[in-house]
Amino acid sequence: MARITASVYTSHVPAIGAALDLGKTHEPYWQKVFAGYDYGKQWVKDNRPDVIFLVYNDHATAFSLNLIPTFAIGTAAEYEVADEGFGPRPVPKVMGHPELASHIAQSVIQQDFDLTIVNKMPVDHGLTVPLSLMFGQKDPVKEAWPCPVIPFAVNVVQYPVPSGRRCYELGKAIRRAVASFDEDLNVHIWGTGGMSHQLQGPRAGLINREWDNAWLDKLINDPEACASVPHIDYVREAGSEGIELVMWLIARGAMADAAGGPKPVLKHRFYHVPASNTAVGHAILETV
Amino acid sequence: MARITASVYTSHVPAIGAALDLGKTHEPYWQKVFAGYDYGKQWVKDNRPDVIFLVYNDHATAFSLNLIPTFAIGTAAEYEVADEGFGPRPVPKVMGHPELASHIAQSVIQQDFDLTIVNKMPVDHGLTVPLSLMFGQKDPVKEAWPCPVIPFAVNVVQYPVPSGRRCYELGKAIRRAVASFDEDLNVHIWGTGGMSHQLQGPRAGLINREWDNAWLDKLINDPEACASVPHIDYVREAGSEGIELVMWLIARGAMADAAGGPKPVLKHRFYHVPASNTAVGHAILETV
Amino acid sequence: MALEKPYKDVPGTIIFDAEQSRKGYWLNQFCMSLMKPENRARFKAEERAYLDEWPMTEEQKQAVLARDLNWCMRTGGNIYFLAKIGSTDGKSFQQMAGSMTGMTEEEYRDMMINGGRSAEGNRYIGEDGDAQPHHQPQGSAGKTQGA
Amino acid sequence: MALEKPYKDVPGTIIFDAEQSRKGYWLNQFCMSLMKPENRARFKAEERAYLDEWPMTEEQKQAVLARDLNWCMRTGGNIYFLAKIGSTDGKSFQQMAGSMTGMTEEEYRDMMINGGRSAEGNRYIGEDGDAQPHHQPQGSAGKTQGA
Ligand SMILES: [Fe+3]
Ligand SMILES: [Fe+3]
Repeated sequence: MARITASVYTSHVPAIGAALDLGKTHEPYWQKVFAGYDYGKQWVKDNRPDVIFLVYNDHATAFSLNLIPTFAIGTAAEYEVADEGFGPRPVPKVMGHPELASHIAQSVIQQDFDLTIVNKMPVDHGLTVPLSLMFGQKDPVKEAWPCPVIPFAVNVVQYPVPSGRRCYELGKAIRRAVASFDEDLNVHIWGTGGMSHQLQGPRAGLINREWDNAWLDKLINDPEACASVPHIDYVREAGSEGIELVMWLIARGAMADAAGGPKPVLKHRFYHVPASNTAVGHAILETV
Repeated sequence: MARITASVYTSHVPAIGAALDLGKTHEPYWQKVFAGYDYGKQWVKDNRPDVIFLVYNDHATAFSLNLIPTFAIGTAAEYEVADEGFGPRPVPKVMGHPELASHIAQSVIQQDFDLTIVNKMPVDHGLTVPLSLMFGQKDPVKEAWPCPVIPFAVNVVQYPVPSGRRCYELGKAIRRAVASFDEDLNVHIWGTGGMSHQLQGPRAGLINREWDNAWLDKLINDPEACASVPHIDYVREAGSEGIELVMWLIARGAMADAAGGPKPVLKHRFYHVPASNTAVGHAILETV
Repeated sequence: MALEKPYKDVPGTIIFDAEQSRKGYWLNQFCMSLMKPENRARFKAEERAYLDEWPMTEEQKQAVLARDLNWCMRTGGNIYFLAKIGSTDGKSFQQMAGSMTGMTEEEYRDMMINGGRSAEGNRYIGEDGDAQPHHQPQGSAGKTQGA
Repeated sequence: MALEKPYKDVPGTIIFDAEQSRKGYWLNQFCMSLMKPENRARFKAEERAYLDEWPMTEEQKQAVLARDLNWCMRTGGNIYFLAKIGSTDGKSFQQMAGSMTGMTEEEYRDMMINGGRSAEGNRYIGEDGDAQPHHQPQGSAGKTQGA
């Protein structure tokens, strides 16, 4: 039986990818960011997942305004790395897990989540930066990511994005779906994006350290309450792009305690300002 | 205030479109089909909608296996008529209603339906055959459809399709969405597809007159019970493509009585076998 | 996979679920390519060469070349996609559906005019309706060809 | 339209909702076209001619030519789409975001290193934070250009 044993939360700032790809990781500015992931890199080596269910958002890369799925699940065998304007990031292509992904799609749709099933989708920094942060640099041709990834894209570009509550409930549904898959697989679920940032207008550059940390406390210790935070609070307190944080609630809803099981253990927590325009947050929860 | 005043239900058999386009409407075979729509053609003239919210399914036309939205709402200004292999049907292009469509999308997503928003989508016989049946033949260039149409495409091609219950609840959400639109608009909602038919395998050609009519009784008089019919009953009793009938429940859920209002009046009901491989069903419900 | 698939016991019927979709992905995407007139022309001109451009299985290619829609479906084809092959050949949906039963065009058309195939005996595998495996092929077309 | 839009009272912020999306549809689709290297080259070679291929409003075209991202946003642009213009110009996301504040690159970068813009006074229109309309433009870049 497949099971979700851990969740990883992290920002997915494009500049982090650029810093990695351009060899800037030892500059003091970036050193402070990457140091926060040293623990996670070791932890994921010691707790190697068989599959990662990776929740992220597409940033006008695979999806233009022609088609905007609220929730899109990738059921393909592989995904190319997108060219976001500077050529594709020099990282390995992403291998999928069609069997588990299709199984989750079927189960979650039958639990009344109206997913869009996708079989062709270039993946952008939202998905590849978290992989780079946790697995380090990989040669795009000679190396491979250590395990298959199921991309799950959430619309946070055009309002209305799904509510925190909807995301949290979806996480619960994903947990049930994974538990009904016959093969014995250790699945990690990652929630990415955020934390506070605003990329637009005279209010660009907004960061809210206090709110971010209070929200993270709530995510870890009282996810039900965290799921009740309305959209407008994210916008007002954490900037217009801070809304990406709702994606972390999908991963959180997939942990055992949301289904009445044991509380997860906080293995690691990290917060840093800034990476480019953004506050970087990172946490690891494990069910022991 | 916009309001949904009527719902129209009809099969959308491609051969009906071909019969119309090739001038076969007076052949006895087709005469029996088209006669069933004489009432509706007059009724829709006398009860002209400002906008039609048209629920249908795409038949591997706009959507391939690359991307399969469970529910897709069209918010574009216009939609081209698809070439399904014999050239586009000679009918006017379909004009949308971007303001109302976007409003419904926003409201329905906030009611926890995970729609995909679409702005570029060629529309196939699933959408154009019902228009032809109700409005008659139109010159593709010199004439226009009498009113804007909001296309709403439901996945019934790849299993799992949404349940009848999910569709019925979605109809209720659409009703609430329409009611919160400020402009004074008379909106009709159409549910299309079905009735019993199977297009595949040694069981192709299955028709179930008794089941179809019992289901239609239930749809009209006891929609709550009708919404509880499980998928497998459609497949077993009404053929593998009979599953299209779940789309009629979206239209039914949008009628006043599903929200505690008055029962609609049955203005017309028609049933005929066959049109090509399919049982043709048609009904009109009006809230008076 | 522990998902319930109650539709497996319906005779003469393949439900296009995620599993079928995975199996038939390239077959169906090949069919989709036939929506474009230039692709139809290329396919008609040299079928095998056109098929070889797609990462389909050899069996899928053989099934397409044989125009055996039941075989195509067993290898993951979906009828709405397979219908593009029919359009390319100038076939109607009734001709395509009929071809899967073993009946001639006339036999199938007459069955439909007479009210279609009955659900009696065709709800569960193991009953005795005309869609059951032991009654295939149903018509004289199938009998002469050996289906 | 009677849908609640509580995000209208946040200063210096335009939420990209259905209304903005309708308004900015062609502007954003133009931006999307810049994902292809050949389109970037064509745009760079003759900006106005390339823009004229799109059914954008004249104002949208002027806003793009002026590289005024605030103006682009008012006409329906979304920042993730507009970022493709920045990529074409070789600008980083930090440079693009900073350009909307009136600050120089250094001023904006320093603000971020020092913990970013505070939410204090910037939650509701009518407070007195630095993102409020009456404090624009904020930096010396805006002051010299007149923004
Ligand atoms: Fe992001
Ligand atoms: Fe249909």
